[in-house]
Amino acid sequence: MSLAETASQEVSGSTQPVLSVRNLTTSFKVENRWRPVVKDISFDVAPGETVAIVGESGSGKSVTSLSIMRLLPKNSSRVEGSVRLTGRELLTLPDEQMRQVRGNEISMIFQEPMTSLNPIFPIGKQIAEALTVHKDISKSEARAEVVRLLEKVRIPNAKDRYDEFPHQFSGGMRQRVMIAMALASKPKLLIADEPTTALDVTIQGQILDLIKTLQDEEGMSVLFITHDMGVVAEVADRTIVMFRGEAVETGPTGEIFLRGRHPYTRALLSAVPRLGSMADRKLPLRFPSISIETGEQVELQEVTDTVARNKLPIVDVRNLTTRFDIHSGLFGRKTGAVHAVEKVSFQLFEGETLALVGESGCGKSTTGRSVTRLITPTSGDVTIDGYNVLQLDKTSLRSMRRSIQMVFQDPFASLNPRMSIGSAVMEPYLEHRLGTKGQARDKAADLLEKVGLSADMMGRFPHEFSGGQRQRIAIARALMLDPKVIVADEAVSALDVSIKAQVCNLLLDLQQSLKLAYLFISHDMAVVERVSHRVAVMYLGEIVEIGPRAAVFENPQHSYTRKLMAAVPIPDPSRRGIKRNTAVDEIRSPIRPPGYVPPPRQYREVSAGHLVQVS
Amino acid sequence: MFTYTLRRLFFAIPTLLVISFVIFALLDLAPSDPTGDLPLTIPPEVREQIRASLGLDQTFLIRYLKWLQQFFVNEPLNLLESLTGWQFGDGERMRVLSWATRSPVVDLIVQRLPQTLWVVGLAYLFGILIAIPIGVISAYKQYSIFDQVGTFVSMVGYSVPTFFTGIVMIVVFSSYLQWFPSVYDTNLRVTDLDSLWLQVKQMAMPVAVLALYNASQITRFVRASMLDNLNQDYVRTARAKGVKEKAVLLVHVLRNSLIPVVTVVALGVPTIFSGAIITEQIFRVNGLGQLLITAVQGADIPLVQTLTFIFALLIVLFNLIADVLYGILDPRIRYD
Amino acid sequence: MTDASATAPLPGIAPSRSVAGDIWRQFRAHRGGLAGLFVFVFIVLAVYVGPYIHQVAPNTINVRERNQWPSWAHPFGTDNLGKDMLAQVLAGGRISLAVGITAMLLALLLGTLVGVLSGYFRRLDGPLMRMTDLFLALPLLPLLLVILMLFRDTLRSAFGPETGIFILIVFVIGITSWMHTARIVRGDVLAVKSQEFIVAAKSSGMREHRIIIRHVLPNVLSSIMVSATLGIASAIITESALSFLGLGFPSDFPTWGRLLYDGANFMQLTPSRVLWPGLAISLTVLSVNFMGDAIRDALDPRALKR
Amino acid sequence: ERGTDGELKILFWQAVSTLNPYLSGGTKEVYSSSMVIEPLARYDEKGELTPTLVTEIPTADNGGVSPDMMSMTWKLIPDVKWSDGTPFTAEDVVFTWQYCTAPDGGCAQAAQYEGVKSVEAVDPQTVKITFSEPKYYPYSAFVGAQSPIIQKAQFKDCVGAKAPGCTSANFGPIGTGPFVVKDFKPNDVITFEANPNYRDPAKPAFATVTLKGGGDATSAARAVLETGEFDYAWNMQVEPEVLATMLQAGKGKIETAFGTQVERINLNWYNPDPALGDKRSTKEAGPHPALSDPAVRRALSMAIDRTIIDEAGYGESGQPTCNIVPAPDMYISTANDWCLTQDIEGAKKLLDEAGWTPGPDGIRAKDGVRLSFLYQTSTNSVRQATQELVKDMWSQIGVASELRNVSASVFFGGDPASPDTFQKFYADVEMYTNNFDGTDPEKYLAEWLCDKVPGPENGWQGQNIPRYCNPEYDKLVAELAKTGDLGKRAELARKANDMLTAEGAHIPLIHRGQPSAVSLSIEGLRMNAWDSELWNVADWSRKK
Ligand SMILES: Nc1ncnc2c1ncn2[C@@H]1O[C@H](COP(=O)(O)OP(=O)(O)OP(=O)(O)O)[C@@H](O)[C@H]1O
Ligand SMILES: Nc1ncnc2c1ncn2[C@@H]1O[C@H](COP(=O)(O)OP(=O)(O)OP(=O)(O)O)[C@@H](O)[C@H]1O
Ligand SMILES: [Mg+2]
Ligand SMILES: [Mg+2]
Repeated sequence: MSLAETASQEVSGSTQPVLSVRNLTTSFKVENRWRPVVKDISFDVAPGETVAIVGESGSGKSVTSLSIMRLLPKNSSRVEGSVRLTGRELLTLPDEQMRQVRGNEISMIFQEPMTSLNPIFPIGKQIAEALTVHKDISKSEARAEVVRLLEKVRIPNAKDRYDEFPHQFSGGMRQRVMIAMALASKPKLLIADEPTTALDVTIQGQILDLIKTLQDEEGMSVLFITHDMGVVAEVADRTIVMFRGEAVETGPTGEIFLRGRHPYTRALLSAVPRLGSMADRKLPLRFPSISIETGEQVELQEVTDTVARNKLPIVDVRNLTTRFDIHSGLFGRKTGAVHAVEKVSFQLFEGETLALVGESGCGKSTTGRSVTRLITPTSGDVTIDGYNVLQLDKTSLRSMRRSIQMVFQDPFASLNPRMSIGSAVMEPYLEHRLGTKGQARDKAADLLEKVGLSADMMGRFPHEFSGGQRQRIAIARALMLDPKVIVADEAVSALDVSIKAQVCNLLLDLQQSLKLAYLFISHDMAVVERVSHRVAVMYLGEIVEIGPRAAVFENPQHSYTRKLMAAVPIPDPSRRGIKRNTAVDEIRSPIRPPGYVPPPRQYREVSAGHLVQVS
Repeated sequence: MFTYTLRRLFFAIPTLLVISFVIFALLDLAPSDPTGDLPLTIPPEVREQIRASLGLDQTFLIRYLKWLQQFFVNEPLNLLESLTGWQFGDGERMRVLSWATRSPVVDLIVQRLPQTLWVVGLAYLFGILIAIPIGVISAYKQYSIFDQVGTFVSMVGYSVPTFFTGIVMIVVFSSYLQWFPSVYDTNLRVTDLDSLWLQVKQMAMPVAVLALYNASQITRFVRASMLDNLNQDYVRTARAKGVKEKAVLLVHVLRNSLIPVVTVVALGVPTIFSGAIITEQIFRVNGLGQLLITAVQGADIPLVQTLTFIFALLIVLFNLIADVLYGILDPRIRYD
Repeated sequence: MTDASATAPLPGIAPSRSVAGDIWRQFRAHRGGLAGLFVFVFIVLAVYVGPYIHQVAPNTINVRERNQWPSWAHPFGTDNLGKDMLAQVLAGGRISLAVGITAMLLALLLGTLVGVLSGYFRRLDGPLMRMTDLFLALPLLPLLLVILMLFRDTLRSAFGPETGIFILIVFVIGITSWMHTARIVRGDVLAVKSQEFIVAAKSSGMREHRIIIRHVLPNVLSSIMVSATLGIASAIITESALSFLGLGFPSDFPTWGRLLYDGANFMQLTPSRVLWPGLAISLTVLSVNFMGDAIRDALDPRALKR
Repeated sequence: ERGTDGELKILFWQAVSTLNPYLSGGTKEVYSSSMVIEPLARYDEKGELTPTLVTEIPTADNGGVSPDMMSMTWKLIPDVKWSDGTPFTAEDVVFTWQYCTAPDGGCAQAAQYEGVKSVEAVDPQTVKITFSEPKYYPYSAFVGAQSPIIQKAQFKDCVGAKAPGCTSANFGPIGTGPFVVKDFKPNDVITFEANPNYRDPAKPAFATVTLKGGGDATSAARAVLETGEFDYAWNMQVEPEVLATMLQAGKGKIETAFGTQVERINLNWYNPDPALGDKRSTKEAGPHPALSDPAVRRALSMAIDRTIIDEAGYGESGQPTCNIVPAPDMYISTANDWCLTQDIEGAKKLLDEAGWTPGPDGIRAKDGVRLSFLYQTSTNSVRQATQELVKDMWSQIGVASELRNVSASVFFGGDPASPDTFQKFYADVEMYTNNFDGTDPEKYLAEWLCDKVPGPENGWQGQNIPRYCNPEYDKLVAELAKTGDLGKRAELARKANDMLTAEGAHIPLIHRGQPSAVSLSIEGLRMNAWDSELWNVADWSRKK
């Protein structure tokens, strides 16, 4: 237990807590029945303290925070129990007084930085609004204050950006704007509902740092909601674990990490990927799986070497370049191009997993789509399973597609909401006329079993499944054509930790049994470390470092690779409070003027197969 | 944004040429004839002469090219002359002449514009002004009594044809109550309070009929758009800031909801110029709609061609304006 | 491999159901929609079954009994030629409903086709949308005259006078009212097209037309449905406009719009002449609109989502 | 006293598009311009010629018409002034003739000057018209509202192809009539003022006239009869019972003038079968399979109860007739009055005897030819009601009919490309109204001559719409053209009329009047069917 933790507990013992929640139960009216979603939760937040609520998706974390703010729809929700803010009961407060509390004494940051800002107002105005609704200050004063706040959250050029619109900001900057807005009136309590989930590792690091710093400066309390144990370890003094609407465990963060008693807590912890945990392994490793009911660890199956390096590579990419032209002016002249992928070369062997890592916008997805020719690349050579991909006509392109399949990031968007999963899975098979309907059904049933679902679910629709289940369905669909390669574009990024572990394990299983090759696109370094054989680091459309996983992770050579690793949160509460001091710089733009010739790149071989860009 | 607009304008030209050609060809195919209105006592030889004097004996292509020149060169020059007082050339330009009145088509249109704008335009405006609050409240109180009644009234307004509402109004307000005149006086000049009052009285019924119809449609759009936006995350953000409910609704949600509505409204503006044919006819507001319908019925082809083409022009233009407005209102769409 | 949540039923999930059942359940929850359905079914039944109960031919002329107020013999009164109004409203309903529904279907078909093509294929977008503009600008009346001139006799000889005119009218209304549907559908297709399941379908090697049919169309269905409900209303009203321009059905063929128009001048003499057709149109439109609302709610993916 | 009765408000539901009747020829233009420009002589309400700008009507008796019928001389009233104050002279009369006969001018009233060889100004007060052949009825040029005199000074640069371009002259002709145009909004509203130079210093009583256009007949009637907003509304084609309801408001009355308009059903003597393609309704198509039978033609007429049609569609403004020349009195024939009473049984018997026997569906047929007719007319609510009534009556004798109505601008438009014109007559029977100008039916009766049958060779422009052809009839008409004596002319005209009806070229239905709605406060109005209805607007005044 660290010093800071003890201190905060002492404080909470002597003074009144800022927020005191007792027996909070929230129900929603569903089909004319009241269904409780949050059941009988109690906790306190002391002044200056950070309390984290963790739990899987749908466990009621957001509903808890919205109940405290009384922001749930009035006629379809019911909140019972007591919520006290410095002793004042909030649940029975008249609406007008509650409004005064919101944004003034309690502020909130939401999960989705992309949609939480009003798209048609300048960000400065939106922050200023938070000031003017509660305080009687002049316009110019408000403006000055907003600029100060923007500077505080490290928005470069704060003065000039006052009048810019949310869409002109990157996700990370928007989240910082949200923070500035929440801090505007110096609240006693900040509720941060998954403020970093939607962001990149590097940006996430910046935001976490920022919240910590600001908390130190302003001395406010924070209620931090997340499902990422790594984040919890970094920020929280105390932690509440929620499971299906109930708080199953509460305690200081260190306690929870070391001696979590509830099986769910243990399951959650075991699934957290830790960077560096694979120190002396060559092969990928399954995530340990823990039964939520019993808390028992299920035996880990060792992964065998599946890579067939002696054969020809199944995917061979040489100097792949994809650019998107930018047209502007009266006659739509080309005024530049997004160099999304620039001279990328790599090989992928049967049974191998090559991970593509890098921050958002660096060209990972474009690479994946160019290889499958969903996007027509500008130049280069791609050979898949003997097909010269870039030269195929329409029919052979279709048959080539049988060899390479994709799995996408968003499990909610990648299945047609109006199609039963049975037909969704059978569809590619039937489309390629590989067999009769009956055969398709048998095969689909078989694959669904293989990905851990049951065949009698075929008549159901996507909305009846959880995110993890949907991702399994998407994998089953990809397998329907017996592909040799699967491009998994952020296939696990949107999933809960525990589900993420399951899906990763599934992918490893399938690789074992079907000798699949994966192009595994991800920005999650910890996951990449566990599942891949080789890793390629991309930056601004180029591969800056590529090599066997162990070599790249243990001996990162390129500065960008190092930065990427430094940003990964470490699930170790004892390191809490230590800032990484990641630089707050924005991603550079890959837009180049027309006629731009990229400089020739040289690679240095560090060790066998480990190449680093040098110039 | 600017170059984008310019480019769109530029591409509109070939579109318009094609449209004008199609309109021209279509009307040429139509079997109606300008001499159809004349009494049967006028013998066929005379009819033939009349047709010849209208230029109907020329080939289709020549008439089309002539019209193009008249419409795109001569008329704009004339307009410029009358506006600035400058003289271009000798002023002896062929103008697009209406067959029925033998007067320049453009003059006719200019003559009709005021009453069309006053009555149809005002009705459109009123329609919008009525529709927005009703739509907003209906959406905010979805499924409340207000919403249900609003929906009912707007549906009735939409489904009862204007020829019916118009006659009911005349019977009630002109015949029985004698409150409003049933015939619109296009000669009335508003010079003082009394004449203003007369003007208001004679506009009351046609405007009411049309405004009801317009409002019923726009309300549906406002309501749907409000409903879409009320569920957005940024609304929750605004509430979490402690913004007053009224401000949330009127500043945050309404502004966003109006974006799609603005396009709908902008695209509806050309219909003002095409006039509300039936309503104009019933109340004898001799505006552009009435001009068009008499021209069609009397087979006054140059007038129909020109009016229709102007209408097409407006549609293309307002399509563009809608796009530009969209860009202005929604910073996300701003190009360049 | 074990997975606790995969095989155990998820909380709050009922056993597998059909989409149709789902939609019907959602539909039922919408009171207005249910009422609309009742009224609509009632109207349809009335116009098709009614004539067996009220056995008066709609075009029996009896000049001696003209302009009568409602009575037992003529529950809706008579018109100025002494024709029974109830029989005419019933007969008119058959035609108006048939015209309304088929014209709406045609407009829908065209609108959806154009909308989907222009939304899905970028290259077609410009030309198709300009064509939409053109159709918006076309003057209806001359267009009608041309169409009548070109096709009436052919259709008349092929299908007989009534069906011929019916086809013509439906066609005319159809091709002049698809533009709004096209615009709306295009917008929706653009939104759907960018979703990942479309990319997924493409990457599995599906052909474009199959993607459109299986993935795009079902997802723009709800806005098509809304256009459909509005379409019926405007088709019924447009038909009446055609009738009084003399371009519609023969004059001894009652339709609701025509009855309303003809009756308008007799409003003071026999108000029942306008009351009933007017009511019939309004009720149909109203009920169809409420049904449309309910269907849209029922098809809303947000409602389908957990 | 001139200008003491304030404003007169007139409503024309078909709006006026120009005030130059030479360029339009539409009734509404002719009527409205008659308030401004005047002919030399006009017809009064009894159809008799009265001098307007001349001292007397030239006749053979007073020497105004030469004995060889080759020329006539008009004597103008001295000191008549145009409304701009300049004197009205014989030069203006000559110019009017030149204006209308100039090539490329498209003069709509050219027919009025047909047969005129020259017009000369003998002196400023005398005009001499020379004909190219003897004219037994010479009162056409400069007579009636169709051929008023226009001012030379105003129109001299508007002759021939330049005529349409003179917008301001066409919209505001200077005239000798009681009113001057103050403002003209084409197709909308015209404002007139009393003419300060009008030859009768006491007239007109009204200071201004507003002539509003547009809308429909029913609402026009309402504006006069019910709301009282207007004083006069023209052409009240409204169902009689609707008018009756409006009349109860007690603000106005209906005045009807009977001219020569007869609503008739033309029977097609040629075969219009669509299978014949372009040949249909022409001589090559051959005779109509059913209508060529005189018994069928007669039976169709016998089955019609004209009284009911009159009652339902026309009321006071129409009367049943069996003649195609229904007026003036001396031309009225009674030979066909059998058709005035409906005779269903007789018609049935006639058909039975002719071998047309009812089939299983009740429709009569003979040799595979069914009595089933396509019945077309122009779009107009009264015509559609009549169609329905006739269909009903014919169905009682086992004749089926299919109704069709065609937009008036197409039906009467004469476009040779359109299948729907009344001239093409691609139908078995068709219904419309026709009449003749003035009081003399000679030219009118000549329409049924054999060589006037419309067909492709004359661009479908013939006026013998029923395709009736009888050499006897042709002879009769030729004789009429050569007869000068009025009594004799009347007898020949009656004979021609009887022949047409008896042979069944057409079925006359209703002698239509011209009903107008007039406010009870208007005095001095005399309804006139032979000339403009506004012919004596100078005499109108408001009841005090
Ligand atoms: N407005 C609502 N009406 C009905 N049910 C709701 C509503 N909002 C949330 N729920 C339900 O409440 C449960 C808890 O939702 P909540 O958003 O709190 O989960 P969470 O823990 O925040 O999950 P995530 O990590 O995905 O954000 C879910 O089952 C959700 O479906
Ligand atoms: N269709 C396109 N047109 C223009 N630019 C594009 C297009 N698709 C992608 N880009 C640009 O190409 C660059 C690389 O995008 P890509 O989607 O490949 O990044 P990514 O590494 O997958 O990022 P993320 O982690 O956010 O998915 C970005 O700058 C993006 O804006
Ligand atoms: Mg949440
Ligand atoms: Mg990506």
